[in-house]
Amino acid sequence: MISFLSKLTGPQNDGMKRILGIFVLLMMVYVVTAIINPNFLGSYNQENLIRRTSLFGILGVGVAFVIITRGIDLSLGSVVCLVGVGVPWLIIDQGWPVPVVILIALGLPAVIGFCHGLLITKLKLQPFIVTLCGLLMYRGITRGFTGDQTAGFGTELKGLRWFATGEIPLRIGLDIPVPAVILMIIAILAGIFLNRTIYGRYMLALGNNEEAAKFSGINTDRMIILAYVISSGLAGLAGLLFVLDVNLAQPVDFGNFYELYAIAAAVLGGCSLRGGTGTILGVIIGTALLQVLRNMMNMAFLGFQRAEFAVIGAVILSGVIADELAKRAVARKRAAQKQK
Amino acid sequence: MISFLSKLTGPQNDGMKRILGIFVLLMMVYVVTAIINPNFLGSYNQENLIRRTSLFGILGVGVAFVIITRGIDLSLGSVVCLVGVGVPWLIIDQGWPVPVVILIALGLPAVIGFCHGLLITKLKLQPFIVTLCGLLMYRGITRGFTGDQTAGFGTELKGLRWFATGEIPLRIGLDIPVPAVILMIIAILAGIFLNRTIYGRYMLALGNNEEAAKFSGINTDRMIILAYVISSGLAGLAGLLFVLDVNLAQPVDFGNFYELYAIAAAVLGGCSLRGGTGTILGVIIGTALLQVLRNMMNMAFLGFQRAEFAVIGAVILSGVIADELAKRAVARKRAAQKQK
Amino acid sequence: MGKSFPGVRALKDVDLHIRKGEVLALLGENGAGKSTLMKILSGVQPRDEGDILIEGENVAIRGVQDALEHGISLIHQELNMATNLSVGANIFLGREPKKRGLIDETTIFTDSKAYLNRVGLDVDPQTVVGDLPIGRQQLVEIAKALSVKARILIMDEPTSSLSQNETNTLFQVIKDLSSRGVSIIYISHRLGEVEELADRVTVLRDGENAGDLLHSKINHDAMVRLMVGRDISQFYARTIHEPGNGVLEVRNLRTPEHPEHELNFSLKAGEIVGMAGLVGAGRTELLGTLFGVTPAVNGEITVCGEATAPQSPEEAIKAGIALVPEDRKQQGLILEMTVRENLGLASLKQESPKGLFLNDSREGEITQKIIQKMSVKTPSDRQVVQYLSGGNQQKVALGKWLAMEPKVLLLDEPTRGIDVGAKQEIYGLMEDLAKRGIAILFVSSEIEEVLGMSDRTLVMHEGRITGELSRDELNEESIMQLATDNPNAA
Amino acid sequence: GGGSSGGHKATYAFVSNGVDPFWTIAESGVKAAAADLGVHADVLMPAAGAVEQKSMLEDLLTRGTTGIAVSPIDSANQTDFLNMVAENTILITQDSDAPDSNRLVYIGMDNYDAGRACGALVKEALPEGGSVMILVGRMEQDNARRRRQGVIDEVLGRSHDPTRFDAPGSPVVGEDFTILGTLTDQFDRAKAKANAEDTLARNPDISAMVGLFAYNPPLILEALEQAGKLNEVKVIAFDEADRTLQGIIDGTIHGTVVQNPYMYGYKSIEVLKAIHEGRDHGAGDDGFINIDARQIRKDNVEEFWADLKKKLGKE
Ligand SMILES: Nc1ncnc2c1ncn2[C@@H]1O[C@H](COP(=O)(O)OP(=O)(O)OP(=O)(O)O)[C@@H](O)[C@H]1O
Ligand SMILES: Nc1ncnc2c1ncn2[C@@H]1O[C@H](COP(=O)(O)OP(=O)(O)OP(=O)(O)O)[C@@H](O)[C@H]1O
Ligand SMILES: [Mg+2]
Ligand SMILES: [Mg+2]
Repeated sequence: MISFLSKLTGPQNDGMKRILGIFVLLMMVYVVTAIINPNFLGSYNQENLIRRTSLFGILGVGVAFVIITRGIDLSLGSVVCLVGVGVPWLIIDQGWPVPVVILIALGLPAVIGFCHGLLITKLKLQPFIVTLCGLLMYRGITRGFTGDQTAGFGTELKGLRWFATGEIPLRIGLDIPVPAVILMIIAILAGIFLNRTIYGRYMLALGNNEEAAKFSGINTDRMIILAYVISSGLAGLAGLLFVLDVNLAQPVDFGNFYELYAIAAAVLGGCSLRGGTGTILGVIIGTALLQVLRNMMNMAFLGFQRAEFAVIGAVILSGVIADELAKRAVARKRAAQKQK
Repeated sequence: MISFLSKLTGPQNDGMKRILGIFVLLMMVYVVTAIINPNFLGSYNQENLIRRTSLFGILGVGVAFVIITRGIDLSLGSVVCLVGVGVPWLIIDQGWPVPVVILIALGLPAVIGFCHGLLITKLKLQPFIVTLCGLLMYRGITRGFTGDQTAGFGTELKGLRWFATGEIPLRIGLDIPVPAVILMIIAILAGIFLNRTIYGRYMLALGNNEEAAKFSGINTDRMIILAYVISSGLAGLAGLLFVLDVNLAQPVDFGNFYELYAIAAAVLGGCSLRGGTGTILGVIIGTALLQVLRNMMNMAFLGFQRAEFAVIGAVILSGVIADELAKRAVARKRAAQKQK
Repeated sequence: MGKSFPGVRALKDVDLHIRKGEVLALLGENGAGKSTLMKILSGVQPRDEGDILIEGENVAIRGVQDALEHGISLIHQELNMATNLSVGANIFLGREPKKRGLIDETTIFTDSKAYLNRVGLDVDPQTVVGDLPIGRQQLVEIAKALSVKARILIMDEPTSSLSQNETNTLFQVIKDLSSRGVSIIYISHRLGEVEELADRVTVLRDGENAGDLLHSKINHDAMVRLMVGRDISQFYARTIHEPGNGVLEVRNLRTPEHPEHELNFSLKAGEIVGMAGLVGAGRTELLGTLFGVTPAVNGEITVCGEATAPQSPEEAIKAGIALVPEDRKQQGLILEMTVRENLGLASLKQESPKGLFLNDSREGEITQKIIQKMSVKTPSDRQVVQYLSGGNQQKVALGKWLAMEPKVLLLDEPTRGIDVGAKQEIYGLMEDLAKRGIAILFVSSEIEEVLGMSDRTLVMHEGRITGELSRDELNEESIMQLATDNPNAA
Repeated sequence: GGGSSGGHKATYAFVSNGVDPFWTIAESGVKAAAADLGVHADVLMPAAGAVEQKSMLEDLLTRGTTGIAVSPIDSANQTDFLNMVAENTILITQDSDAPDSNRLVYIGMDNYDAGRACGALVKEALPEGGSVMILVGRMEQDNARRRRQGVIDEVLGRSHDPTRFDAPGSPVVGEDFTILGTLTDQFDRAKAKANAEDTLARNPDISAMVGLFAYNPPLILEALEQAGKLNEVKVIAFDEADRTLQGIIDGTIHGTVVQNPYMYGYKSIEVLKAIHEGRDHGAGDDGFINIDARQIRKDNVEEFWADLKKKLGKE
C-alpha cells in the first residue's frame, strides 16, 4: 500500500511529507466533527462527502497539471458552467440526441484548453490573462445563449444521471458513489501519467526550469498545451457530473468560484504555484479537506453558518501555519542532534 | 508632460511600450462607443466613468505593488467588504464616532496586510494560500458580526460622502469627481515611490530575483511586508470610498470578485505576475479599459447585456493578441532593416 | 556563421571546423561569441546566416532535438537543471528509457550510476539535484552530456566551478572519448587546462576569427596574444603586503551545515587570503555564514574589534562585510535589470539624500566610474545584465561593492568563467583594494590562482579548516595534501 | 450553535434561495416563531446557488432535522431531489413553490400578481405614460422573471398571462408606455448603481425606473441624487429597504410593493410544528397558504414601517 501510494506521489521525494500535514489536519477535522455530531460518520453523510469530494477532486486533478507546469487556469468554473448549463439546454430545450451532446461536452472543453495552451505558448501571453478572459467569456456566452434561463433535466435521463448519483453497493455498509469510482480511475491514470510516463516527467521538469527542459530537447510548448487540455477537459467532465448530480444549472452562478476551490485544493495538497511540484493524492486530500470543512459547519456549527467561510479560512490558515512550524521544529531537532 | 509620464512609468525602458497597446485599445473602445451612442461622451457619463475608474484604480495600484514583488493578493475584495460594510455598521448601527471609525477603516486593513506579509515572509507560506484564507475570512467575519444585514448611511453623513460623490467644478464643462483627485494623488505618490525612491527600486529588484536582492543587503522581508500593507491599506481606502459612493453594502457580496478586476487591470497595464515589472500609469489605463468596456455594454449594446462579460473577455483577449502580434511585426521589420 | 542580437553583432563570418576525435579548444575574451556560436551549433539559438556541415553534408539544425539527432551535445556554460528532479532523471531528461510505455527507473538508476562514476561523482542518482552544491551539479551536467553518446561534444566552461581533483577526472574522460573518435569542442578561460588538453586552438575576438594554433604552438603567451591582441606580462600582479591591524576575527564558529567542527581564523587589513579545498569542502558555506546568509550556530565573529553575529546580509554589510557569491546568476545579479541598477543596488541607501530618494546623477557618476575602472564591456549602462557575456556579468557582480567601502571582502570563485584579460583586471582590483586596507578572503578552486594571489592560504576539508599555509609553505603539493586531508601532510 | 441530533427534541430548518435582506426579515419571523412555540429552528442561506442549496439540504437530513421549509431555486428541476427530502422529513416550500413535488404546504404569494401590483403603481405615477427602465438583480430566478413580466403586462395593459415572456434586451413598445429594457447586476451593488447611472446617461429624458430587487430602488435614488434628477424621474420600488421607505416618506419614490417575508418565516415554523404534531395547519386542499403582497404609498408607509421595526426588534 505504502509503495503504491508513493507511486502516486512520484519521484519528488518530499511528496509524502508535504501531504502528511494536510492529512493530519483532515483527520483532526474528522474527529472533532464526529465527536460533536455522531451522525457525521453515518453512511449517508459519508457517501455525500465522498460524492462531493469526487466531483471537486476531478477539477483539482485537472488544474494540478497546469499548476505543475507553472501556469494557472482561472477559467475552470466557467467551463463547468458552459458544460453544466449547455448539456441540459441542448438535450432538453433543443432536443439534441444525448450521445452527440455528451461528445460535445467532453470534446469542446478540450478544444478550449487547446486554445488556451496555444495562446500561452505560441503567443507567449500570460496564463492569468488568457484564462481570466476565458472565465469572463464562457460564462458570458452561456448566459447569452440560454437567455439566463435555468437549464435542467427535470425528471428525465435517469439512466445518464446514474453516473453522478448512482452508488455501487459494498458489503461494508457503505455504498460507493459512482463519481468516486470515476475519480479513482482518473486519479490513478493521472498519477501514472505524472510519475511514470515521460510526459509527466517533462511537465515536472519544465515547470521547474523551462529553459533546461528545452535544452534537453523537450517540446515544452506541446507539454504546456497538453496540461491546459487536461485541465479544461476534466473541468468539462466535472461540469457534466455536477449537473447530472444537481439536476439543474443556472448560467449566472453555476460553477462560480470553483476555480479558486480547485486551485486551493491543489495548493493545499502540495502543488507549488512556482511550478514543478505536485502530487495527485495530495490534491485529492486537499479537496476532501475543503469539503469536510464545509460539511462540518452544517453538521456541528449550524449556528455559525454565516461565518462558515471565516471558519474554513481560519482552519486552513492555522493548518498551514502549524504544518510549517512543525517542519521547522523537526529541522531544528535534527540540527541539534547533528551537533552532538 | 511626456517626461512627467515617463517618470511615472519609470526606468524599465519598455514601460511605455507595454502601455501603448492597451492605451490604443482603450481609445478604440472610446471611439466605437461614442459613434454608436453620442451620449457616451456627455459630461455626466464621463464623470461617472472617471469616478468608477478612480475607485477601482485605487485597488489596482495597491495590488500592483504586491504583483511587482512577485506576490498576489486575493483578499482585496474581502477587505473592501470588511471596510465597506463595517464603516456604516459601526457609525449607523453601533453609533461609534465618525473619526474613530475612519481611523479603524484605514488602520485595520494596514494591520491585515502586515499580517499577510509576516506569514508570507517569516513563515514562507505561499501568498496565494494566505490571501485566499483572507478572502474567506474577512467576508465571513463581516457576515458574522452584521448578521448578514445590509449596512448603509441612509440620508446621513452627506459631508463625509462628498469624498466619494463630490465634484470639483472645472471651467471646461466637465467636473472632476473627488475620487479622481484622490486617485491622482495616490498615483503620483505611488509612481514616485516605485520609480524615484530606493524602496521602489528594492521592490523591483526583489521581484526579479529575491535571493540576489537579499545578497545585496536589501531587507527583502520588510519590503514584501510593505507591499502587502500598501495593497490592503489601499483596498481599505477603496472600500471606504465605495460605500460612501454606493451608500449601502451587503456583507455577502460587497466587493465580490474585485480582487480579480484589480489584478486583471494591473496585468493588462503591464505588470507581470512573474514579478519585477509594472507601471502605475499602466494600471490606471488597465482599470479604465475595464470600466469603459462595462459602460460600453450599457451605452451601446443593451441587447447583449447578458453577454457583457463575454464581450469584455473577448475584447481584452483580442487586445492582448493584437498587441503581441503588432510587437512581433515591428521586431521583424526592424530585423529585416538591420540585415540590409 | 553570423548572428546578431539587438544592439550587438555577436558573430561575423566565423569559421570553425573540427576533425573526428580531435579536442579543439575555443578561446576568446568574454563576449567574443564563443557561447553564441556553440548555442547555434546545438540548436538552442537560431542563426542569421551560415551553414553547418557534418561529414560534408549540409545539415539543418532547427532545434535541440535536431542537434541531438546529429549527435551534437552541449554542456551549457550556465547550469540548466530541473532542480526538483533527481540526478538520474536529469541525466536522462528528454531521452528516458521506457519499458511498456512507462519510464524505466531501474535502467535510469543503474546507467546514471555508471555515468556518475565516470565523472567521479559519488552521489545517489535519486538525490534531488537542487540539494547538491553547484560544483556537483556541474558534474551531473557533464554526466548528462556523456549519456548522449554524442559524436560532437561541446563543453562550455565545464571546469569553472570544479577543483583540481574533479578536473583531472574530467580530463581522463575527455581523453578517453577522443580516443574513441568523439570530437570535442572545449571552451575554457583556464589556459593551463588548454595547454594540457587541446590538439588545436581556435581563437575568437569580437565575434570574428582571430587565428588558430596547432598543437605544437599552444602556449600561454601565444594564446593570450591572439585573444587580447597584445602581451600580458606579469599575470599575477602581486606585491607583498605588510599586513596591518586585525580586521576579522573568527572564533569557535560553527556553521549550520557542519556544526560538528569549530572554525578559527583571522584576517588582517590589507591582506589577501586564499581559501582552497575540493568541491563540497564547505567553503561557500563558511562565507555564507560570515555574510549572514546561513547564520552561525554559535561562535564569535569580530570585525575591527566589534563583535557581530550577522543574521542577514543586511547586517553583515552594516558590519563591513561584503560577498561576491559563487552563483552569480541566482545570487550575484538581477539579470533582468540594467548594469546601472545592478551596480547601484548595494550602495543606494548610502548615496541617496535622506536615505529615501534615488539620486540619478550620482548613480550615473558612480556606475560610469566603475564601468571604466573595471572595463565592463557593455553598449551602455542601461543594458540589461542578462545580455552581457559571463565575464562582464562577473565584473558587475564584483563592481557593486566598489561603491561602498567594505572592511572585509569575501570573494567566492571571483574569476569563475572570466577571461585572462578580465582575470588580470580583477587581480589588479584585489590588489588595489588590499592596498586601501581592505581584508580580502577569496575562495578559489584554481590552484594556480591561489598560489599566485594569496599572502596566506587556508585549506578546508569536509567542513573543517585543515591547515594554514604561509607564502613560503605554499605549493600545489601542500595544498592538495591538506585539501584531501592526507595524514601524511607536511 | 447546536449539536443536538434528531430524535428527542424537534428541530426545524428554514432554507432560503440566497442571501438577502429579504431573508433576514424572514429570519426574524423564524426566530419569533421558534421563541413563541418553544422549538429550535435554524435559518440557512446558500450563498452559491443550487449546488450549495442541495448540499445544505443533504446535510440537514444527516442531522436528522424534523422539518424543513425551503425556497427552491428551480422547482421543475429539483422535484426529484425535493421528493427524496420529503421522504425523509417533513417538507414544505415557501416564497417559491415546487408544485409537482411531494411538499406538504406552500407558503407564499404569486410573483406575477405582485408584479402587476407594482405595474399599477407605475401607471399611477405616470398617468400620461412614458419610458421605463427595469433594474433587477438577475433574471433566471423564477420569481424575478414573473415579477418583471407582471410589471410589463400591467403597464402595457395586457391580459393576465403569467407564461408570457419578453426578451430583456430589446424595448417593448405600447401605446402610452415604452419599456426600454431590463438591466441585471448579479447582486453587485456597485454595478447596480452603475446600471442606474448608465441609464440616465443613455436616456436623459427617461420617465421612470423600476427597481425589482430590494437593493435596486435605494441605488436608483443614489444615482438620481448625484445626477440632480430626484423627483424628475419617477421611482417605483419593490420590497422594503429602509432607504426605500424613507424615499416614499420624502416623496422621491412613488411607492413599493412589499411581500411579507416575516410571515413566511413565522408561518413556516408554525406549519411545520403543526404537521409534526399531527394538527391542522390551515392550508386548503392545494396546500397553498397565501400571504398577500401589499402596495405601500405615502399614505400608509409610516404605519407599515413602525410595524416592521417592531417585528425586527429594532425599536
Ligand atoms: N540573448 C542575447 N541578447 C543580446 N545580446 C546577447 C545575447 N546573448 C549574447 N549576447 C551578446 O553577444 C556577445 C557574445 O556573447 P557570448 O555569450 O557568445 O560570449 P562568450 O564568448 O561566450 O563570452 P564568455 O567567455 O564571457 O562566456 C556578447 O556581446 C553578448 O553580450
Ligand atoms: N560526499 C558528499 N555527498 C553529498 N554532498 C556533500 C558531500 N560532501 C559535501 N557535501 C555537501 O557539499 C556542500 C558544501 O558545499 P560548498 O559549496 O559549501 O563547498 P565548497 O567548498 O564551496 O565547494 P564548491 O567549490 O563546490 O563551492 C554541503 O552542503 C555538503 O553537505
Ligand atoms: Mg560564454
Ligand atoms: Mg563553493
